[in-house]
Amino acid sequence: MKNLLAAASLLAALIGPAVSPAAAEDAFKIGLILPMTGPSQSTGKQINAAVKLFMQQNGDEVAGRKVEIILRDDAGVADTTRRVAQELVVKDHVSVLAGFGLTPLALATAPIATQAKVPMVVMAAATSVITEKSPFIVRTAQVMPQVASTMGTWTAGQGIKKVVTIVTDYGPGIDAETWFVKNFQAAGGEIQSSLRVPLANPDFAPFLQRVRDAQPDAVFVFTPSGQGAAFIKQFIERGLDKSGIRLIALGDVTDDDQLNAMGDATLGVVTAGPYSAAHPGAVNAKFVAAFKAANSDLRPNFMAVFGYDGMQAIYDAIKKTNGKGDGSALIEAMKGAAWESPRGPMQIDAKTRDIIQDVYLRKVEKKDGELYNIEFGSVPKVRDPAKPE
Amino acid sequence: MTAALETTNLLRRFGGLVATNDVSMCLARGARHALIGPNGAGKTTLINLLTGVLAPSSGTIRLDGADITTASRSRRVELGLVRTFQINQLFPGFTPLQTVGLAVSRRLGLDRNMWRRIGSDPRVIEGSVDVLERFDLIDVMNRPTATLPYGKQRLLEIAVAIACGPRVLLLDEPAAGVPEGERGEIMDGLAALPADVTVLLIEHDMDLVFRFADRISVLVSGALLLEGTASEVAADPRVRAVYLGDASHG
Amino acid sequence: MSRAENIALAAASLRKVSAVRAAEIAFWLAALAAFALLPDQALLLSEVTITGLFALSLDLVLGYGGIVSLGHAAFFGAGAYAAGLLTKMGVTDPLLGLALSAAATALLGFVTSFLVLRGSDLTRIMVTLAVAVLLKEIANRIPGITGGADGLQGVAPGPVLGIWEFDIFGQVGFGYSLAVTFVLFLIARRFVVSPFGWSIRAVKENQLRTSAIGIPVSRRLIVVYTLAAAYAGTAGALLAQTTQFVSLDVLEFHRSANLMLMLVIGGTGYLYGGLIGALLFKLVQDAIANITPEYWEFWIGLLLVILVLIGRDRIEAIPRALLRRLRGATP
Amino acid sequence: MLTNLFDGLAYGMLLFVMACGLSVTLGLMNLINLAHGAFAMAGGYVTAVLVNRLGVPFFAALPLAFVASALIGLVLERTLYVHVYRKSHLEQVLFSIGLVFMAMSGVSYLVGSEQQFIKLPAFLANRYEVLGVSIGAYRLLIIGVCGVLALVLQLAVARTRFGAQLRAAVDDPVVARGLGIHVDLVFAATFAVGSGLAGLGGALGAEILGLDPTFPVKYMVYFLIVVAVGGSAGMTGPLVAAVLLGVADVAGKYYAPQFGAFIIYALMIVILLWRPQGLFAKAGGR
Repeated sequence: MKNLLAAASLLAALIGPAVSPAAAEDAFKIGLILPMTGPSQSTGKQINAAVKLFMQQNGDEVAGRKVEIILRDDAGVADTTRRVAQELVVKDHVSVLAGFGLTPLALATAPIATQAKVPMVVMAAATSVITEKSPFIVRTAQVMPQVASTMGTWTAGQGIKKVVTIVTDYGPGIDAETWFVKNFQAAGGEIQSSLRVPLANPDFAPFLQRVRDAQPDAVFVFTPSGQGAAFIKQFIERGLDKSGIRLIALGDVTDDDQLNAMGDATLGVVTAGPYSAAHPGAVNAKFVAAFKAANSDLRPNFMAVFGYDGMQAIYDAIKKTNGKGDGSALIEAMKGAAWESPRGPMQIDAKTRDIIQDVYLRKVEKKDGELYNIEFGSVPKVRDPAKPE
Repeated sequence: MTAALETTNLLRRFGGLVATNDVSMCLARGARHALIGPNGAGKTTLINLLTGVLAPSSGTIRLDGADITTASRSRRVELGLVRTFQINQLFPGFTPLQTVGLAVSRRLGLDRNMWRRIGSDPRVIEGSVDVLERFDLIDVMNRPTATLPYGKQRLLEIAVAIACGPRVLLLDEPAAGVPEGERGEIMDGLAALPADVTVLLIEHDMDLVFRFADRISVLVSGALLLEGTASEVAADPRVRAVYLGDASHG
Repeated sequence: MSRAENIALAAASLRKVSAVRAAEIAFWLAALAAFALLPDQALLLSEVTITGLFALSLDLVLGYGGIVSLGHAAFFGAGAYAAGLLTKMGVTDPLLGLALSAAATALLGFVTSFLVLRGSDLTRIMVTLAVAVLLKEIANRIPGITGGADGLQGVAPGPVLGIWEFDIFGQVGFGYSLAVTFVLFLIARRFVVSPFGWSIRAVKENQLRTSAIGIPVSRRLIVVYTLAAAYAGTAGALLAQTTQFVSLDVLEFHRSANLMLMLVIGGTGYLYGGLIGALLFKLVQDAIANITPEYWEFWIGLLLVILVLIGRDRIEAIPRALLRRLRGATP
Repeated sequence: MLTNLFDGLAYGMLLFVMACGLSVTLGLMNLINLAHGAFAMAGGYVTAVLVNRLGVPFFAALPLAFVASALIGLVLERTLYVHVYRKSHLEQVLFSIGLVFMAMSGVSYLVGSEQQFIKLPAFLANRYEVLGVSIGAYRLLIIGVCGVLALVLQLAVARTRFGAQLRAAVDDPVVARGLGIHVDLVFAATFAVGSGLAGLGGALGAEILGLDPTFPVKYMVYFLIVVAVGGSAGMTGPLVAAVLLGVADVAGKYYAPQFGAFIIYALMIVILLWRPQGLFAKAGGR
């Protein structure tokens, strides 16, 4: 025991200098913080793959600066995200923080962005409130109210009168419920009940049984990507489709990443979402092909595009500031930026720094023997309805 | 003069089974009293009743005249009713000094102190050394208990009880499992018990019982068969029949 | 030997138990040196320190009281939320916030201690785990107070002692955490070598004997569980104050489980185990995760397996042998 | 109402098949094996790869999942676990969590971190209405398979020679060894069968519970609940506990969705306070 003590103190004294970073070079460093392990790891992996692809396609030099990505894992734990962000800022002197797989992770880090005046590009977390927490936050992901409200309005327009909502019981789920209900009711719909499923939930059966008992015209669902499949399968298994209940959802549920594996049960499910791998157009075709080629045929999902666009925003800002801009200049450069993304036209709101994008209505269909979310309608330039104009 | 330990019509049922049946015993102060009985006679249940592990179905227990029938286990120890165990119950990671020291601290009411360091009170040290010397454990007082020979551990079992400052001591088969060669140590240890401590010895070893006890109670099927001096008990035909006869077989 | 000699001997060997060893002084000097010389590592070391204090609290319960808990995050989380909410209610003085949070978690510890008095290791593991899960569910259900799944924001403690503001480099946070941990460590160290502390060790060694010498076992366990809860709560409060944020994962199962790993790696029952385990675990994890952010778990897992298979004794023998050789080389 | 009971029964049966091995290893070898869920995950992934990539029929893949997990269990038992039986519970925790970490990372590296779905034969998606109870074919299959397994296990432990040796080894390994029972062999065989059953459970459960690299951690707590509440004596305890847990969980979420997660944990605390050794404890158990 005594020697373990001595050894530990020795180690403590030695390890510091050993892992100290080399002096900062003149590279433009981007601290990419993602959940690479833990329950949200597939989000992290999609974004990381997209970031790599972007660098490969666009080179690692912009406006004379070499761009360097420092990838760190936070396992989806907020205090780790915050600590890692702080370290990236004070030790590695990164110019931009990016990533942020979940809402609390982004919220925990927001004060760091403000304090250090380092732009923070949110590539996944979708709760509306995030961008209001620091003037240095920019979002290239999606905003839950943006998608959910679009869905609410559309649903009411389809002659659907009675709906039961089922959402996962966490920030984005509650956002989705709130905004779907708000727009659906405003358009004259009736909500029979709103169910919330615990995040760590092994079985949807009891919730679906309640839906069956309520016999609504449609059930609206939001679950984080990964849980959607289990939901849809049990929906079918319970025969809810045959009893005339329509299934409508947000894009997360029919995640491109998993759609094929989810099987034919998903055919006909209608969702609203910002991106489909089947989105028409050359930009997306090129993106999907390159992504698949680089990742052993893995299909990119919406997270990948969010990460890809995040890099676009950063690269554009570097160019605009000639590689010399500080944090404030970079943020200024990102405000109002617009480009053609694989998902279609998109823009950063100059005022709210949040995303303005087209929201698509899609239906799962078979194309070339594979399942895709096929777009059949869209609402252009949707802002976050939770933020004042 | 009040008795040191007295039970009146002590009764304990387990469901329909009567494990202790109407036991009334009386131990005078300083007595060397033995309790014998064949296996399953209810000796363990009786000890558990006396020490508060079990509650009696009816009857009373008095210690120096005070009713302790419903007192908690630790309260009984505080009042001076202490026991040893048939199977060693020691602190394997403690040394004999630490073990006895803790018991002495408890006796002196210092065990609730969260700030003094152990060993800083001379009364604890002196008290511990007294006990360790008395039971010939002083040479091994700084060895972890788990490493001591069995006979020494058996002695420590008694020493801890004495360190608690008992007025009445219940010895549960102190010689159980002690190899022949270390038996003398146990006998010496028993002989070294303070004279003013009342002892109730539960034992199988008749040799030990007859050498140690001046009065003997015989328990059969939960009830007292008879009580008397060693020679009276030895001479009683009923005892020979149910117990001694039994013992000579096995 | 004479009685006087025996008494002197006995006194000396009892005093040795609580004597301060050179290695301990070296350990804390190294911690101080780390504070002074490694400003770069302040953030990580601050996290290590807080986790170390948290592990020390588990050591009180497990290493001394013998209660296996896989839900110790309940107290850590409660302390974190208490401290966070206090600053929002206007109690911005960090030390006052710490004291109040500790008191609140002590109360929680006292109440829940009655659940862990009996049962096997597995029973206690499950009961403690369930308490933590229930607390997390409660925190999730009252977003109006805790911020729910989004986390508690706007935690803004004032300067420490009215002088030092928490900075982005984590220097003040580290110094503050280290100082608090050191003081609490001293108290714990004194506590475990007191007669009361020994009676708690006795409970772990043998409950039956402990009650047979007249020590009330349940009451001792209640006290140590309550004290440990206060320590864990303080650690949680430190985290809330230094990171100025509280999220639901302070109550998460993996926090309790990792804590157990760290404590067992460092060794139980001598107070330093938690601190050393936290240091080793976090540093190794951080180092490996920086190299391979995706697959660090594999290597940590491998290290754990190897550690157990080889046995800690044999691993500890290596630095011992090295030290011996060093001493031999420079007599 | 009855539908919920049915769903809960299916869920509980599934938990039983996955957790019974854990219960036996704890009772028999006094081993706390937190990596038990990793064997269930192995079974799930073996099935997913066999069915989805190699086109093996689902019903042929199930026994293969059992065999594969049992083999992995056997190999690990002989090479690694055999060294930790005599170590303390805490070191066993350390060791088995280490294995869990390696398994999660390994699967994520080899197969990827996304959810896996096993392509099931179409008829398993059928649904029958019987006396007002709505019964899903897949859940019926689960109840059938797991029910038969539970029965076979019960009989195997109670009636066969191996079962007798197993019970003897649980009661007192030293005496059992003295009686000429190859305790090591009994250990290895039991461990392998327990792992195999977990694997089979993982394969069957992937459809309902999902399957991704975090599976062992997500469900470990549920397995532990089954073992703690059931007690480690025989097969009856875990079976009753698993079904109770399944039904309570499903019914709780149906009738009181706002308290969904509270119910099982609160129930567990109450049961464990009432019977600290579990519902069916070994007489004088530890």
